[in-house]
Amino acid sequence: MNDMAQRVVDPAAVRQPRALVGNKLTVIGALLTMTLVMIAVLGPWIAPQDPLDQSFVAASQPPSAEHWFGTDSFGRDVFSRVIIGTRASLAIGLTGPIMAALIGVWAGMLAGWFGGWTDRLLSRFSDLLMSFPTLLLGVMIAAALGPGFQTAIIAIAIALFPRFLRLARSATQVVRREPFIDASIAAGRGPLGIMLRHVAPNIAGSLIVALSLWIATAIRLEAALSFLGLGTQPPAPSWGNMIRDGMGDLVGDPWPAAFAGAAITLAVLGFNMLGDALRDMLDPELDT
Amino acid sequence: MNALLEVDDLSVHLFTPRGVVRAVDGVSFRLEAGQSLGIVGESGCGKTMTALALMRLLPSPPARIVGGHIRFNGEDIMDATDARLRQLRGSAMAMIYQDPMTTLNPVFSVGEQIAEVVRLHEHATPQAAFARAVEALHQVGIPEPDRCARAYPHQLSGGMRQRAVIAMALVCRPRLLIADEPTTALDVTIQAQILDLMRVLRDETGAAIILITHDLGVVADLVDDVAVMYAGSVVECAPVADVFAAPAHPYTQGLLRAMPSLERKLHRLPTIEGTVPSPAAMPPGCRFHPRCNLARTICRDHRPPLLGMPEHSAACWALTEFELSIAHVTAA
Amino acid sequence: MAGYILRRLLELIPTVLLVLTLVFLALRVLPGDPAIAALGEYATPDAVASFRQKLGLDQPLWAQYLSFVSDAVRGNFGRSMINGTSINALLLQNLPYTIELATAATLIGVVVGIPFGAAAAVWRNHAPDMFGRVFALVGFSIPDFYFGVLLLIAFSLKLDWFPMLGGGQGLLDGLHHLVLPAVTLGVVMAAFVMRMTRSALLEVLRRDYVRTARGKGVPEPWIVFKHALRNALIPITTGLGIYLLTTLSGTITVELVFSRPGLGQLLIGGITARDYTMVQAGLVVFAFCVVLVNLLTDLLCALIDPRVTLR
Amino acid sequence: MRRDLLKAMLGLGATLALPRMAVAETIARVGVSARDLGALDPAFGIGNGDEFAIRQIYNTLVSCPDGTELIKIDQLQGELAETWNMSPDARTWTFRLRQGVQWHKGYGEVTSEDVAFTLRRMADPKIGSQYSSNYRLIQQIDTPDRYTVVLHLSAPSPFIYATAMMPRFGGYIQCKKAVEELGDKYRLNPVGTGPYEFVSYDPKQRVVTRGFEKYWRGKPKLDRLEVLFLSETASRTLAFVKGDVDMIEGATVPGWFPSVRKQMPNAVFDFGRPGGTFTMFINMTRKPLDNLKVREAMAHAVDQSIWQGAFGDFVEPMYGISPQGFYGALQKQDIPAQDWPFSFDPALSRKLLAEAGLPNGFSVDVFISEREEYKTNLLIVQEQLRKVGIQINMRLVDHSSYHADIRKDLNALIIYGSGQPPLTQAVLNAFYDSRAIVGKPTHNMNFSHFGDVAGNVDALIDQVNRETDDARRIATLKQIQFEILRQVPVIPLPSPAGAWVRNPRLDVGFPVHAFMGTFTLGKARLV
Repeated sequence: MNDMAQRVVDPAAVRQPRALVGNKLTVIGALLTMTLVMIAVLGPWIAPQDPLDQSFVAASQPPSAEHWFGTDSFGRDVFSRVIIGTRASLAIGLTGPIMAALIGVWAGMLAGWFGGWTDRLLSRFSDLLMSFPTLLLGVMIAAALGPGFQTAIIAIAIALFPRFLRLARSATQVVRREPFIDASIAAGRGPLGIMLRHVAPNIAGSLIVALSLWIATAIRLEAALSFLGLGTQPPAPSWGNMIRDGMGDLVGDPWPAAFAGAAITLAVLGFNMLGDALRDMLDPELDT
Repeated sequence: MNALLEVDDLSVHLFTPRGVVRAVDGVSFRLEAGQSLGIVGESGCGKTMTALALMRLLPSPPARIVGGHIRFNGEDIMDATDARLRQLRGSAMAMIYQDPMTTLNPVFSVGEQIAEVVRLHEHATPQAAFARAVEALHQVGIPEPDRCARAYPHQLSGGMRQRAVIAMALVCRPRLLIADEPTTALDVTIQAQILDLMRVLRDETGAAIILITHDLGVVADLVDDVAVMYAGSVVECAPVADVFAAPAHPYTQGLLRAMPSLERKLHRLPTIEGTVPSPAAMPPGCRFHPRCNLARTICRDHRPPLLGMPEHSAACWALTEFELSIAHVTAA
Repeated sequence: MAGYILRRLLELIPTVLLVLTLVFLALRVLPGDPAIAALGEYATPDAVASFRQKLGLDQPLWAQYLSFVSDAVRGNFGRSMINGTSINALLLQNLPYTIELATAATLIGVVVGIPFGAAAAVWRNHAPDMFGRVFALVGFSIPDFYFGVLLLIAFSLKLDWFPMLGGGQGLLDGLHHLVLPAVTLGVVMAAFVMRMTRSALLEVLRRDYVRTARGKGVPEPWIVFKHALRNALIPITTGLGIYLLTTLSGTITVELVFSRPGLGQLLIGGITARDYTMVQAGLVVFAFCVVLVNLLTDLLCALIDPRVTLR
Repeated sequence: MRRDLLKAMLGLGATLALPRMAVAETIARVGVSARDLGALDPAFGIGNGDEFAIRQIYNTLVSCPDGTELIKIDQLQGELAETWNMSPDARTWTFRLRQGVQWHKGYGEVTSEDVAFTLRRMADPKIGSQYSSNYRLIQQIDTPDRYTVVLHLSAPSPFIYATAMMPRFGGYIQCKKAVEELGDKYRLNPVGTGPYEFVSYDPKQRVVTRGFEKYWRGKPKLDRLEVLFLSETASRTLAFVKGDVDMIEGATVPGWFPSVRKQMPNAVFDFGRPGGTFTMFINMTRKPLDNLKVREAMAHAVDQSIWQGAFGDFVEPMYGISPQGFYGALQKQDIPAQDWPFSFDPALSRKLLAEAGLPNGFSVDVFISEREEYKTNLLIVQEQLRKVGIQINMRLVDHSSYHADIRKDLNALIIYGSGQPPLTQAVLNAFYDSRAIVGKPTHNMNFSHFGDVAGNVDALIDQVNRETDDARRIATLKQIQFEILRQVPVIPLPSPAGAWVRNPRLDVGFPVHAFMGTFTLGKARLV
């Protein structure tokens, strides 16, 4: 009894989201991401000690009442550094993909809508970017601009830009053939108007899912970039550079790297769960 | 000698998040070997669910058989083990589906898919099985059957694919063939060819056929008896001639009146008022009573069983009181 | 079909040329100077001048570009600016290690990912599915270099089952060195493949031809692993192809942690030391690998799905 | 058609087997903190990795006694030179070579011709060796017979042997025939006379050498010596603790030494003293660093004992411009009790800043190399200056850019660590001579612009270089250092030792108190 009737009504408008709360994973994912964002925002006020304060007397200590997560090789409080580090890692983990999304989606929609030369040019450019390993991109940008906050963001944005472009392009190509698009063309709306009113909402579902999953990837990338010494610069903490510094003495004093690694895993876990849940709800077919 | 297939009081419910749907609600019918039965009804009346239940192919969540018995050759397949069911499916009973575009596996050649049935149920070498497949394709009238056997489903037309599906179903000489709207997805000319093919194959193989369709015309010249279903249960069951000549149930009468025919010049086709009740909100008593002009208080309160003669029965209280003339009494 | 492969490889030329130009310009823009990197911080100005002259760095940019491209097209990548070793030799010696690692990781990813994914799809919302999703989420979340060091400490330092350094010599020793790095990358890959297999299989199991197969009396395992999986392999292969590119990038950090030779090391070292010829050669090879991976994926899809024609 | 496609693809993915070399022999592995080899040619060797390998393959004319850094002329031990003497006016040096010393790979016996060729090659600007400035003093080289070399210097230099003839700064004697035959390939195919002969070089991996049978001090007990490039601290440490590597270069990461000691209690720590100079130069042309009071405030804010807490006995305080062990360096007792800019006194720092018109301090942008030893030192200085209101905005740059940019005078505070011959004169020539100011044609490493700004000691430096009387030379050196330090062009940081950690099973054959690049492992054996 498949529905042979043509879909004249715009499906995005009619689709009711299934109960979001029902899914266990969603709850955990949402909780995790919310707490992390909160920690990022309130960082400086809730960190018990100054993350930069060095005291070599108390260097490389295991977790204790005074230092919940122990101290690193400079004697700095790891717990405070993980909290303050949240802001750096999340900021990079969010800004990068969002920048990539803004540019990538527009480029993807243009390529998908107009096809022909624009499509071939943009796709060739995105394939080219895809052929650069992200970490190498980071190293080259760092060599040019110097390692740091902005390098990590640019490297991640460039790395994720092609993915958003391809996603938006294929989604646009599918949506473009639907009759409700012809209907709005007949109604005299220009291509940009149509893209905004019809194409964007229809790919919004898969975009939100992709964004949350790729934020998870971005946080992992920030960690890898910091591991190579290119991300957030000392003395400011970020999870990535905490692991890098902690790795030097992992057997003797594993705590800084252990807790930073756990923080990254939790953050990526949270966004992945959220992404999974959103995907199951909004767009079961999407695969990253 | 018991019948090839006896179905009594079969019930299938769908357990969906929005509540339980009684798709099939107490369906009973019998089928002798070599006989063929048409199950007719509008979309959503439960005819496909019934067919799938016979082969135990219901999609487990959300559908489940909640009651009744299905005896195939005396063996109740309700409590048949999975292994036993696998032996029956494809050899003793086989099924043809509605949309040939999606029925065949796109990544295997047609010949391979047919040969698989042979190798599953008969100990045959792959080459022998493939030869049987080519032979089966030939039997269903496909030109150059060996080329077609090596071809992939997307390389064949709709009609050819449906013939291949039929070949697959019949290759192991099943005793029962269930055809679920085999021609609905095909255009009219191909439809006729497929129906002729089924009639020829039925006579050659002696297989009993259950033909499920919403199109009364298709049923007319292929089946011996017809069961009309409405909202999950059988409302009338009779030889095909009687159903057309003297429909007993008001719903069947409505259906026949709604068929366009060349003889009568009508500018507006008569329809049955109201719509099919939604499965979640079934009316009490006889489910047709809200749309039935003969509806009485009894119809609203109690569901009518199949009344009347065994050969021609209908589930309608009106039957007893007005002794509608039953055409079968006169027919030999 | 050979024509198709040839055409795809020819298509490689414009991409590689584009990569060459982009890399050539990018490297020249970077601050820092190969002469300083080669001669050391104390190099006197005239030593630097003679070094630049010897390597032709003092010629105008376009001249350098032309000579570089003409050499590259003939497959001669010249010599490393820092210590003069022939780059072709360097690549021949180091590239196999990266290919080994990427292949091994992919094998682990597929061999672990697909069965687990299938199990998660068949027993949806039961034990295998739940366990599988948690494994996938965790596997997907741990940064690979961090996971690598944990493996190093556990299996190499404490248990001494595997060596800790280098890429090993010869087949057996090489494989012995390959295990931990391959597992590091393989686990992440397996998590990804598993999620893809699960969703692809769930999608396929809803299709009519699966019910047809059941209607033919085909046993359940055959249905999943023959009829359904073969169809599910199509989206899995394309997804795997794309993901393999991120794995190639992952080899860089893993090679660093395991002190393994490989393309990643050559490139990172090259950029840090401003070894232009090395980096240019390395990135061309990398672009070539990317195109090869895409080609392999398309060929694999054509093999699985008869509907795909190689035009 | 489909079948052959599958076969083709499987063939592509097969593992590539590499040549096998399984030989059961005593092998010692040394892990250095370097990403790759620069060169095995003594003229171009850079960094600890190259220096260590070159030292095992080559000999010099003279060297400090094994494992020590004793530099006076009467304390030296001869290597290729059997006897050596200096003319009273320190302008003519005569070396008599040891006889029968063989070159590696059958290049025959070492002669005075090889020594003359080496000294001329090192001085030649066209070759462009970074050490060429050390050889400019040699005006003429005579080889009266097969085993005698006489050097005539353009100016008296009582320490020419230290700067030109000793290990670590290019003083390795090379084989004339080999260099001319190998040409460009010589850079990676060294031919020396040392205890270990070059075997192979695996890029990014290691250099392999084997015991040289005909070594003039007797065949080494180690069959094979491998130098592994392990730049990643975590992997290098783990490999050492596990026993895969017998000796590794230390890491200037706080807490690293106690941690290794905890994991391997019987590990042997070889601290080479005196280590390198590690100082923070203040670019006195930048506001407000041109103000002496500001510089004094900075000096008073830095407490060298903090490094002791972080690194333990890996570092030792530096009172003057050169480490305590250097010839002519300031010692603890030379430091005046009061009115000394480098005494730790944060309160005085804040008072001086207020007097300089900066009551709430100032901030300064500084870039630093990402390498551990540079980054860690600036991090510690940054934290201490932050406490007196001086905010250092730190930006990490990669190592090559750092060294290129500081020579273009682009940085305000320049942390610089360099290995110098253990002579204060060498430090003066490199960092405090006005002719060595960055940006000038004869530039060396004078980042603070001392000489042009806030005083000049060029004349005194020339005088001490020519001074032949030992006592007067030391007195002048100390006077120069006081004159420089009063202007605070630099903040001395504790001097890190040349630190290596050894597995006790690798016995070097003598106690080690010198930098790893100064002695050979000729006597080493695996216990």
